[in-house]
Amino acid sequence: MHSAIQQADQIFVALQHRVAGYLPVKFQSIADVILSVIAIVLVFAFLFAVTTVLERKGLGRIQNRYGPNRVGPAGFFQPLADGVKSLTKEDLVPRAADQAVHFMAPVLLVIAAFLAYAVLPVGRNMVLADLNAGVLFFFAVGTLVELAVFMAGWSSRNKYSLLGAMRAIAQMISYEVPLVLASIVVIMAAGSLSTVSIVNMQTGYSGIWPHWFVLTPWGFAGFNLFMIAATAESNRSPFDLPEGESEIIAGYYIEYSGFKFALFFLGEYLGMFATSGLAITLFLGGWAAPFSFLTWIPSYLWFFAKLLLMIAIFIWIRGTLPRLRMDQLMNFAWQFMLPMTLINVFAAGVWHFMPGGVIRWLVCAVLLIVPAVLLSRGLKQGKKFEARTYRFAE
Amino acid sequence: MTNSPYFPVLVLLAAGVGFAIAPLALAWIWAWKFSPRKPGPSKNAIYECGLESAGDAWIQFHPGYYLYAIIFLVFDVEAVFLLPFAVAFTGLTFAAGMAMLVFLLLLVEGLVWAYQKQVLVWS
Amino acid sequence: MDEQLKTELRKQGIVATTLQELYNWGRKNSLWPLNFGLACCAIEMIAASMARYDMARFGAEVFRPSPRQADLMIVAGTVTKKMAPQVVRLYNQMAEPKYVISMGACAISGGPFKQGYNVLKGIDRYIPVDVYIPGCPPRPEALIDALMALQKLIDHQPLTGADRPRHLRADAPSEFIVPGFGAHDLEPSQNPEVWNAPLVNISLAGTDDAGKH
Amino acid sequence: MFGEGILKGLAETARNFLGSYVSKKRLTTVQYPEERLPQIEAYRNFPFLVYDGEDWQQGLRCVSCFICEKECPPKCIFIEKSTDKKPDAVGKPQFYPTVFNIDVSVCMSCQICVEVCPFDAIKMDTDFELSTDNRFSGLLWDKKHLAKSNEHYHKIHPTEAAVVDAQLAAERAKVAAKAKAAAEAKPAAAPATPPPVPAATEK
Amino acid sequence: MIAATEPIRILPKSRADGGEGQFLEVSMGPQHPSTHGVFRMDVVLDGERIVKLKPVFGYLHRNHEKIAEHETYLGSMPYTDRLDYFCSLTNNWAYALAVEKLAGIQVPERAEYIRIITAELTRFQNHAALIGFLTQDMGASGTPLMYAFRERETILDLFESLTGARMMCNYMRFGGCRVDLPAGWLDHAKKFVATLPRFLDEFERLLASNEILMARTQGVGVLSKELAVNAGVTGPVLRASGVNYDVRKVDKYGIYDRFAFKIPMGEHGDTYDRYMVRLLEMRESLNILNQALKDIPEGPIVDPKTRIRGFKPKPGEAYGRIEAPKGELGFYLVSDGTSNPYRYRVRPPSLMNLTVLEQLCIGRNVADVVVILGSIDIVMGEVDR
Amino acid sequence: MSSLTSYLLVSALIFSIGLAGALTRRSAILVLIGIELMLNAANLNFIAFWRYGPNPQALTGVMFAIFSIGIAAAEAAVGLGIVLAVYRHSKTTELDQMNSMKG
Amino acid sequence: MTLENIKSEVEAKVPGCALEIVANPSPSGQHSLRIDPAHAVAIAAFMRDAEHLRFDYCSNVTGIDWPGKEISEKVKVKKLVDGVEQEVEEVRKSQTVGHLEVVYHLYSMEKKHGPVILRMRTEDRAEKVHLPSLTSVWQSADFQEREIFDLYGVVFDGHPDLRRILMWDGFKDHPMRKDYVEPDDYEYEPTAHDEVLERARQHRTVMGAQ
Amino acid sequence: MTATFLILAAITIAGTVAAMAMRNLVHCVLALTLGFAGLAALYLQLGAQFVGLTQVLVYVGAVAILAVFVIMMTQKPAQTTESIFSSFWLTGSLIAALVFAVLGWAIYSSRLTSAIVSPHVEAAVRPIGDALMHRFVLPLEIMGLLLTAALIGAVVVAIQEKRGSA
Ligand code: SF4
Ligand code: SF4
Ligand code: SF4
Repeated sequence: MHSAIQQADQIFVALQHRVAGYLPVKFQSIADVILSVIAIVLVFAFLFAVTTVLERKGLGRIQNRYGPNRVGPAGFFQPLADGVKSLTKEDLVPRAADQAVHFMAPVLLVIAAFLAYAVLPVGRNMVLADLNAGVLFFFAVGTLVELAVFMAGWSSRNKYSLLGAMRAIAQMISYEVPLVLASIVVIMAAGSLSTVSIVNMQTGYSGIWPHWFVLTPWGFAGFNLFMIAATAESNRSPFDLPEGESEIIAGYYIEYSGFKFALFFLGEYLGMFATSGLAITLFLGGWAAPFSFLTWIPSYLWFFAKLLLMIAIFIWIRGTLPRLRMDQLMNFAWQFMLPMTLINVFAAGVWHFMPGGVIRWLVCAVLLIVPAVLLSRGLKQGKKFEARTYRFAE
Repeated sequence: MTNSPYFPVLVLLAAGVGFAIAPLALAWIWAWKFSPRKPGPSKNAIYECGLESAGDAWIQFHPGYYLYAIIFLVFDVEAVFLLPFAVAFTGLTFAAGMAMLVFLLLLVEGLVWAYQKQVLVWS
Repeated sequence: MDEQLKTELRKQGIVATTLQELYNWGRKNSLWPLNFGLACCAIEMIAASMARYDMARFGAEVFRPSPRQADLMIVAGTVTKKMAPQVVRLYNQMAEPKYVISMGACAISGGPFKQGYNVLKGIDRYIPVDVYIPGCPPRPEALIDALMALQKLIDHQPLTGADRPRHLRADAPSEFIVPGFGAHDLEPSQNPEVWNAPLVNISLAGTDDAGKH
Repeated sequence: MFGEGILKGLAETARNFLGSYVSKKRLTTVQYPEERLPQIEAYRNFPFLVYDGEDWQQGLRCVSCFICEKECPPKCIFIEKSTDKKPDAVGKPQFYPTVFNIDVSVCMSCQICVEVCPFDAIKMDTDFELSTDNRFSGLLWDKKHLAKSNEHYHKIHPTEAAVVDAQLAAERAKVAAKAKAAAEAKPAAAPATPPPVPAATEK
Repeated sequence: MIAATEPIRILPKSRADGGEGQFLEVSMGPQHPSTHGVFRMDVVLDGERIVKLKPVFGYLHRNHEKIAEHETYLGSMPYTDRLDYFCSLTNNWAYALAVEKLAGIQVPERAEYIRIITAELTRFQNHAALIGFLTQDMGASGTPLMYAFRERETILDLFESLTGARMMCNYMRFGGCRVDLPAGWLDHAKKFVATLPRFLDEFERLLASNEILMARTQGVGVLSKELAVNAGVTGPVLRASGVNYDVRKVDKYGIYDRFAFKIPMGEHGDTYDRYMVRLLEMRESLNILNQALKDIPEGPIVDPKTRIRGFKPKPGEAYGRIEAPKGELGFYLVSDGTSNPYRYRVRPPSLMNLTVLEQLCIGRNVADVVVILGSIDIVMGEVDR
Repeated sequence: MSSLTSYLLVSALIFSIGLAGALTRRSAILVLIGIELMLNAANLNFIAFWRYGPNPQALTGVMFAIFSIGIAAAEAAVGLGIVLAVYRHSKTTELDQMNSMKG
Repeated sequence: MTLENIKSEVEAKVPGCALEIVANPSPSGQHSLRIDPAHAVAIAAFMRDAEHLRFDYCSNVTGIDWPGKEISEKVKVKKLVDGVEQEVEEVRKSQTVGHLEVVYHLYSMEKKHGPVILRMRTEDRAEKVHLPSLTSVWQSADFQEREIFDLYGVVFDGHPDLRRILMWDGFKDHPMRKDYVEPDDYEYEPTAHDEVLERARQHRTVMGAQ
Repeated sequence: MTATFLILAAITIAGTVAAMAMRNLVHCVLALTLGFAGLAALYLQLGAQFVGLTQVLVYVGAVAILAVFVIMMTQKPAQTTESIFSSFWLTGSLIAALVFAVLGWAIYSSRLTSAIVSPHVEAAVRPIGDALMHRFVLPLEIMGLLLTAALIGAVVVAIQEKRGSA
């Protein structure tokens, strides 16, 4: 690799070492860590702020309007204003609520959301902790979110928030298994739970095509399944039932005001970035460039470009689709997602034990498509829906 | 301690706590300095669409959710066993693969049973 | 923020001013309305948030369904006596600072329906209103105009000092009596803490001796 | 059936999203305080009183006949009649309102007052930027506030105002002709009793 | 003093068999994002399933009828605008029709055409907005609603240039209409109506075949033919249940018999049918509009004999009804020979359609309730009057 | 005190706490939780012995812990299911009352 | 199918019922049929089910208040005036008993005809305000009868859920009755008229006196 | 005996004690998750990453949620004011204390103190997988059987009433 390119690629790493280098040797590694932690927190908090505007503006554009465009340049200070407002807004806790738990819920949510970033490689050599059980760590931390949501909904002692919390937990646990199972195919191929080595596995190129896992049948299926499960895990539309505004008002955070409410938003968006980041890491080659001739662009830019693309897709979907109903959501999880992910694991195993070539592709594809069709048929039959024709009376 | 792979995680944890608590503290200081909190009987009552909330929200809940939790628990454990298998997969023999398949099939059997019993149909 | 005010505020010390500016800037640009409509005017309120008028440009499209997270209550439509307690309670349950826009004739005075036995003659009998928009219904532009008027109002509010706004005062109330349903009317039929109509009004003063009709 | 509908929907929103950068049809927002929709001529908001000439007090067309007050459905007009008379638009001496109040916090913009007024004295204004923070002083409009010139009327409702002006001119001509005829017939009896107040004509 | 909430205890705290968890008693509304105004439903939930549902309304009871009894016949016209505030023009028409029946007034032909044009435009924008709200209730973050309102705004522009107001038109008069079409209005309307099919296509692409929407609506809230008829349900909701009853065809009021148009019928009577019937009805409205805009004759717009002031119909009574976008809107007037009606009664379609709400919702999910309610299409101004 | 000892002491403490909870609480759910705690204490022992044992490469302790977690999960599922079933039957989760309702 | 036909048919089918055709002088020509409350449900059921009538759709149900009128008639009476019997004209005042009336507009969706108008009246406006509910025949009467109960005070016997519908539960009056007096909130009436003016003025004196 | 260990041990024990002693059952479960998390951290500290994270995944993510569900489903409308401890709490705690005394004494006096401290080891996931698929295949299959049985059993127990009433 060209050294200038390499320098650009590693500029932040170098900077970090430079800054840490001013300190006595004893503290250097600590400083290193602290610097990267600060970087992560700031970058993703900033990304959160930007995403909120982008989402509002993007939804606006989808809906033929501008969206926020007056506060600061092109409306980009909008999150700042919202932040100031939230900070200075009165903090209301219902009298009947469980005060301590009510306080801890948003805090726990944000902590859990942040912890997930420990194992996300955002660029070459840019990962906070290369744990050898990184993916598992990610999922383990993700379970804290469930707890936080439950705490929020339960402690508010509001009927709607309780309904929202129950919905949220049921939804999250139902999609957690598919989430884990969908990522297992990658782990099988990579032979490691370490996110860094998973990305490293995908950095090669055949010709100009990258070795991304998404470019295999099981990887493609896995990616789609993973994204569906991730959407559900991060309560995004069309799976945003726990806060289903039109039904249960604001769901589990109905009784939160001021900055605690903002923390819920923060936690939710951070969770969304984190799962998207994991999807990128697992299936989309992490920070690797999509084509071999584009490797001169620094790795972290690739990562964030992919992340922004994922966010855009999330926003796009949110702007289009109505939300599912609870039973449909649950049935989808257990009757489609779970079997499909299991079949996908099987397909990945078959792929592994077969010699390369077109046959392997075919077998794998058949193994996936046939059950998918059958299962969705089954789903449809359960609900019996179809396009209808109508008659007219004179 | 600092050379443990979990040290950065710890720092991140601290940063996360700080990031969550700091604005709350700031908000608290603001409230204390400028804008006093004014709780009141109607203000701090539970919100319910503008009406007075009747009855407690903490009631005995519908058990429909419970079955999902059980199945989730079982499959969570299954995933836990799958993970090391997946990691070791590339070095494994066909026989080991079969063994895992048997393990999976056992659980799938449970799942199929559950389907048949209509347990996994949300009421 | 106009110049004169700025210089005046400068006198109180830069810190307070900048903090106050930041505070006012923040809250005026993030007015989240309560997702709540009463009658026909609410449709124009919805229209104001739709593509043609797009209230979102001011950062005010985040209609929050829960009063805890809302800053602005747009009373859009007829407040009936049956609904009034709920409106007041919703207002009470909002977190400070909170603002009220009374949109449309009905919300201001009962409007065309003021003769009705079940119609409240103006929501300001129970809660303080910051901005009134006459009209039946006011055009969506009028709502945006009122929103800007409210922003201006917020911009002029000092953070400290005697004339600081209500929500910064420890002794000013933040919730008001929720009226109860009586046998013939709401009880009380107005809240004297909030409602202070001029006792002698122009037309009545004139009629006492004019003796027309 | 396996997601085409969803994809179709996504394509539709994508088309709108991208279209919003190129076509005004897909970005319909009118950025209100700076941009404004073209004023629609028929638009009405609140009534105003038309006056002719320069002096708003002298030129008021209203003759204080109480018809609008009676017909206004929410009863938001309040009028007091003068004790003396002044010549009206047609030149006949008429009463005039000493007090003319409209409570716009009640007015439902129904235009019935305009329809029933036999003297074309009250018309609908188009101003809607009326938000105020004081209901008591801000929304009870008195005669002074309500009086707007005929030019203003022409500006906001040109077509309608032209018709009204033509009608008034015809009426004035008719009266003038009558007066002339009367003067010719009875040159001796100088300014006779003022012509009777025309009964409120049905429109 | 009575407590401010009306404690309507509709059920014991837990079920009789004592089995599966307690019931949760929640009131949805009067301030709720998807009750379309100040409607309230006291629901009893078993988990998420509705066990019992009681509609509670009156939160927008504005005493329209009482006020109208103190008002002249004309004075009530602007109030009718505020009944179903989406469709002021059809309300005007229904009231005008009733008064015309009461006093035996004829309407000139041009006015009839104008009435039909405005009524069908009203129907179009009402249905478009309704579908927008319905999908909003399903959680579609407002996009279809925005598209619907985009078209609605253009229709409102037409109304505004004709009547002077966007929503509260107060346009029709006994024996005709208030003003004639302004210059260029017809061309403008023709041009605009020509663009509407494209909007409908877009709308359909966006939603009609969407699997989530189908799954959310098909089989949800099935209203049987018999119940619909017996409960007095009218309008698209009735026709979605497969009953061919459209006042436009049955009464042939106005000059509807001159137009060729068809009535879309549903078969299942579920939410999807109600949604599709409206979508198809919008196309039929366009049909009528095209014909009417083409054929509209010149002539007077109001019966020259009618009086604006001093209108005193002879004693007697009359019931006039039209097919409003939401169903049969009727006005029942009793005259005692004075200038005020002795009795003035509105037969609101929304209220009647609400009668079946409870039956449609029992046993369904909370999420279904808002969708069913949305598909019934109520406007509180009309329900409570 | 060596490291192993301290881990073992902690484990013993947790075990006793769990035992105390299981023996003294009235709520059947908490009794189950107490039992879970005791299992966890055993897990800590497994891991500690593996770590400080003679042959950490063999992973026996770790494997035992993993299986133990699995078994504990199964136990929790069934146990809590039984609590629920008993609750349905006798409308209580309190052990004392369950006893008294036996007859 | 004229109203007379219906009347005779109903009379044949529902023994003992008393029907009366109420003419409507207005150009609408919608005459109606007054039925007696005792047989109302049977009549209604017959109207709904009879093969060629099939009035399956009850469109509009409403109440009308007819308060008692003071009738003054001039009567010539013989009287002793100053000891002489004279014929004197005297104004005799009598109070008619008011009543509440309920009107049902029926249509047929199956046969697409209508309307046929049924009316019933109560005996007075105070105590004997009971009428049978027709909700069992047409469910569409449910909310409308509740509304009449709420606003007029007619008590429908046999109604499944007769509660106030528009006003709150603790409300005592029946506001649509002609003699209802609305509560007093005339503190601020800048454009008061007629009786409102009177009341606003009253209010002002009361307030001023305080 | 590092500071980390002490802190983690303290957290764990605090969590478990709270879990056993609090009045509100939901609080108990929340405290319990703290204890579980502390234990997980102890495992991590000992180098058993996989076990530690599994602990979080299974106990915090699943068992605690399950417990919470059961609590929600058996909740009493009114909080009881009676004792949360059973009638034989004294005996129970005595037994527990006795057990702790015996265990502690055993640990303290045994020769374990002289156990060799092996160099830093880590239980990497791959060897766990290898071990699982070779040496522990039989336990794995039995585990599968057990889990299936547990699933079926738990479901049968939990839904019996549902079908009984249906
Ligand atoms: S002011 Fe007019 S438009 Fe607004 S709610 Fe009242 S009647 Fe409706
Ligand atoms: S517009 Fe209507 S409400 Fe307003 S003053 Fe005129 S008549 Fe009265
Ligand atoms: S009707 Fe016309 S002339 Fe008569 S009082 Fe009203 S404005 Fe004046």
